[in-house]
Amino acid sequence: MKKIETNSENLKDDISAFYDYKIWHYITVNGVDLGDKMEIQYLFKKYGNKEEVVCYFLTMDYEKEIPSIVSIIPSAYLGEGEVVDMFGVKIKEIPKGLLLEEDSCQAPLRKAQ
Amino acid sequence: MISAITKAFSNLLKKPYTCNYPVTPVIKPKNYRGLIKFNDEYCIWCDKCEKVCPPNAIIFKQFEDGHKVYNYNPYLCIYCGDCIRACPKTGDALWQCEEKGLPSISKDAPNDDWFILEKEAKQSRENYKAIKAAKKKS
Amino acid sequence: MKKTINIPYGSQHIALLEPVRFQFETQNEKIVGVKADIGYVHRGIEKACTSTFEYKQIPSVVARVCGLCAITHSLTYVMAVEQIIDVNVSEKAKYLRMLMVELDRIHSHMLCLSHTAENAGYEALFMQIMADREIIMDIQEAISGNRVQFDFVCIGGVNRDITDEIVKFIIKSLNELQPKIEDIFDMFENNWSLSLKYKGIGAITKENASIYNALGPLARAAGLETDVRAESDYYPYEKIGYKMILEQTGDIYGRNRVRLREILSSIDMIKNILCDIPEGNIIEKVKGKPNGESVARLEAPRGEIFYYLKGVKQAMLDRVRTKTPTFSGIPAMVEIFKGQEYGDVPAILASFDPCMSCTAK
Amino acid sequence: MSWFLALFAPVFGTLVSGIDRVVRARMQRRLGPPLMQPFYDMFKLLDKRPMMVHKLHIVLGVMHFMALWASIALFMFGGHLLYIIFTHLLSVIFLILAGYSVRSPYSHLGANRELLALFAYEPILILMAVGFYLTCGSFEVSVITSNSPAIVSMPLMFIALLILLPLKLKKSPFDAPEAHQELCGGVEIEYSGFFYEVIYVSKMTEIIFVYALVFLFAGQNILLGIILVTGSFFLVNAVDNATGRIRIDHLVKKVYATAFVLALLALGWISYV
Repeated sequence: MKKIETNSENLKDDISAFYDYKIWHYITVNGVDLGDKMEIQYLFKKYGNKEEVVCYFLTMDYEKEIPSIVSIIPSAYLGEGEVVDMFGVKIKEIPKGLLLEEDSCQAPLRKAQ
Repeated sequence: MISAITKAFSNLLKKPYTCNYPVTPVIKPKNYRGLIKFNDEYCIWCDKCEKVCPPNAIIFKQFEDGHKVYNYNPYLCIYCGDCIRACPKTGDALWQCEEKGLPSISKDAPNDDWFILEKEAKQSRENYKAIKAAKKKS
Repeated sequence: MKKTINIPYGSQHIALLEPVRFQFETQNEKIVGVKADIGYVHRGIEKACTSTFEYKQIPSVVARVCGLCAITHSLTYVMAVEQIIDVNVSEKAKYLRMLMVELDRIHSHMLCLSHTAENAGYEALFMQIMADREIIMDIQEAISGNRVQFDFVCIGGVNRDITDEIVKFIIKSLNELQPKIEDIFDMFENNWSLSLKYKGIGAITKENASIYNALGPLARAAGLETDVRAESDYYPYEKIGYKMILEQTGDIYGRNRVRLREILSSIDMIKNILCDIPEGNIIEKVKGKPNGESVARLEAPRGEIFYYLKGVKQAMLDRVRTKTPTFSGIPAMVEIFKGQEYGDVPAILASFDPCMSCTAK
Repeated sequence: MSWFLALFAPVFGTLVSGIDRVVRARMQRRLGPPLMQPFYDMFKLLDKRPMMVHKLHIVLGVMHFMALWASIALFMFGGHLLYIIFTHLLSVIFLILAGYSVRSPYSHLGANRELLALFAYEPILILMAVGFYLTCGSFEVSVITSNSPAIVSMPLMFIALLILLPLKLKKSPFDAPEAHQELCGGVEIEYSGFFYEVIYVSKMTEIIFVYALVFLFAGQNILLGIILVTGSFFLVNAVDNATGRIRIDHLVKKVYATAFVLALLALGWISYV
């Protein structure tokens, strides 16, 4: 896995400069709880060759809000929605409630709870 | 479409694929993964099977004099066979038979007692440890 | 003004065996808007994997995410773990794993085909394919000892060896299956009512397939060359005669053709695997605790399956991320539904082969 | 005899439906349900609690069954064929109104489709009645059944009726009005308990109506009639097991392109000969 660091300000620019839907296959958005911070990963793979998976990642505080990449990758709303539900992070324009309901346990995968 | 129609007619004369299941038994292949069987004569009480079991279907309860009792819950068991592979005395002490586990209905509540037993077993281990520690001290 | 009727499709519906809800806005039975709602059966398996079970027990846990792709889930997990703790699996175990994955692909594709037929109102074909599918189920039962939950792979190899008797049985059964598949192929190709139902219905272009990240047979039917089997060299797929199967039409008919041709090619691959299974151990000893990150991908019957693991030198893993094929396929599905007739919806939906127990794991 | 047939038509329909299910299962190489399964279903439905939307819905459902039964009774007593066809039309219209009277989208779509199917088959039934008038000189069923077999003079009309059979019996390829995978049964979806049983029985009574029309082609020759009925019964089941469901717009087009044209040709032939 090739990891490339980015941050919440540059995220959209980096992804839009990098992502071309004809070459790259977007895998998913993944969240990892680092204990006091969150790591959000955006995973890609090139079509039709055997190179390794490319991962753009950023670290963020729990309370901060990061931009959404739906405008660049239209199918990313599912992956982002899952991260929002499971970790309780905030992503712009991505509402809660894709997988969990209002009355279910909030942010189940976060470590602090 | 014509061939399918002729097939439908010819199927009328053929034997059905399905069988009247509970009345006519189905044939199981060799080495079918069934229930777990235990023989306490050969067991060395290493607890390895208990540790590897994913659904905690094997529990050893310990008594104050140190001897253990094997408990097995067929309704919780997923027949994965991890316990058999972990067992140092496979075949003698613990083995998997080809017998199919029976289904249970929720009215029987097969697992309710089991969860109580699970707690008791945990408690019994701690009690035994405490007794052992007390003996060492004295 | 045309009247708009909102038709809920699911989460409890006769043609939809999965807990997902599609809300169709229709005008004269033509669909003008679609909303998808997933997450009816979220079971928190990712949470359970990081809080209840140790990493050696997880292959049995993730296998229960889904019954149809049981082997692919545990296998992908196992591949990811083996990368972290540096276990080299023997060639023989790799061959046996490939064998099981291909068998799994055959039976899953057959199930999907039968559902496509049933949801197009062709009950007899459904029964026929289901009856033929029993051959594969019997093979799987003979190899692993169970019909659905194989628990065949474990960290470091596979659990059961294959005997000459079973090899003979598999080859005999596959020879029996091949003409039956060709027969079904003929039905899908030439039946008058099915061609009305399938040809040109539910089509997606190659462009849209790659914009919306379609996967597996859905993408390959539109001509998008994506197949994990060709994109990784973990398994020697070239050696056993793997060919990527592509169709250009992108409609239900194309998807059915992709599935049928993949079944035929899988049968050939299985025969090749059985011919040259190398000698060796089936299982390696595993020591140590996972430390670090790893990802693993595998081509499940429905498309790419993806696992991300993170371990911190403990018996319990820090993070297990499962990405299932249907989960990433939903945007493409929603796109396809727009502009279709409501009468075609069940067949289109079945041809996606959706697996919601995977999606809401 | 007529009394007996008319009174027990629903029971015969249920029995035929049981045979139908066994035959269909055997054609798919399944064991299938026992012969008496529709009766068991009926007893089970009696136990269920009816949860009905409103009274009009109930009334329309019961009226559907009564009108259908009346049309069969008319048939058994040798009544006027046009009256029979229009009483049957009335019963279908009751069902369609019942479908529109509730707010379920499935029920509405089912009623829409039922109406379209009605447009497809009703003209052909009337053309068939005209055909009988031209060959036998009367619309009375009693006259038609005492004449020589009508199938000899209008075989094309019989083929047209054969094409209609799957449509009336809700079998593929023409089962779009019911389409349980799309509409969960269409118009009948909001019925429950005893009132669903009424709809269920009327569905099976319809089988008797349809095969009675087939029987009509044999005229006075009862043996030929039995052969025609069993032959068409097996043929319809075989076609059901060899085709998928086609869409409602295709259905209307195909029925007009085949059955309607055949019926017109048959009429032309009769008047020419």
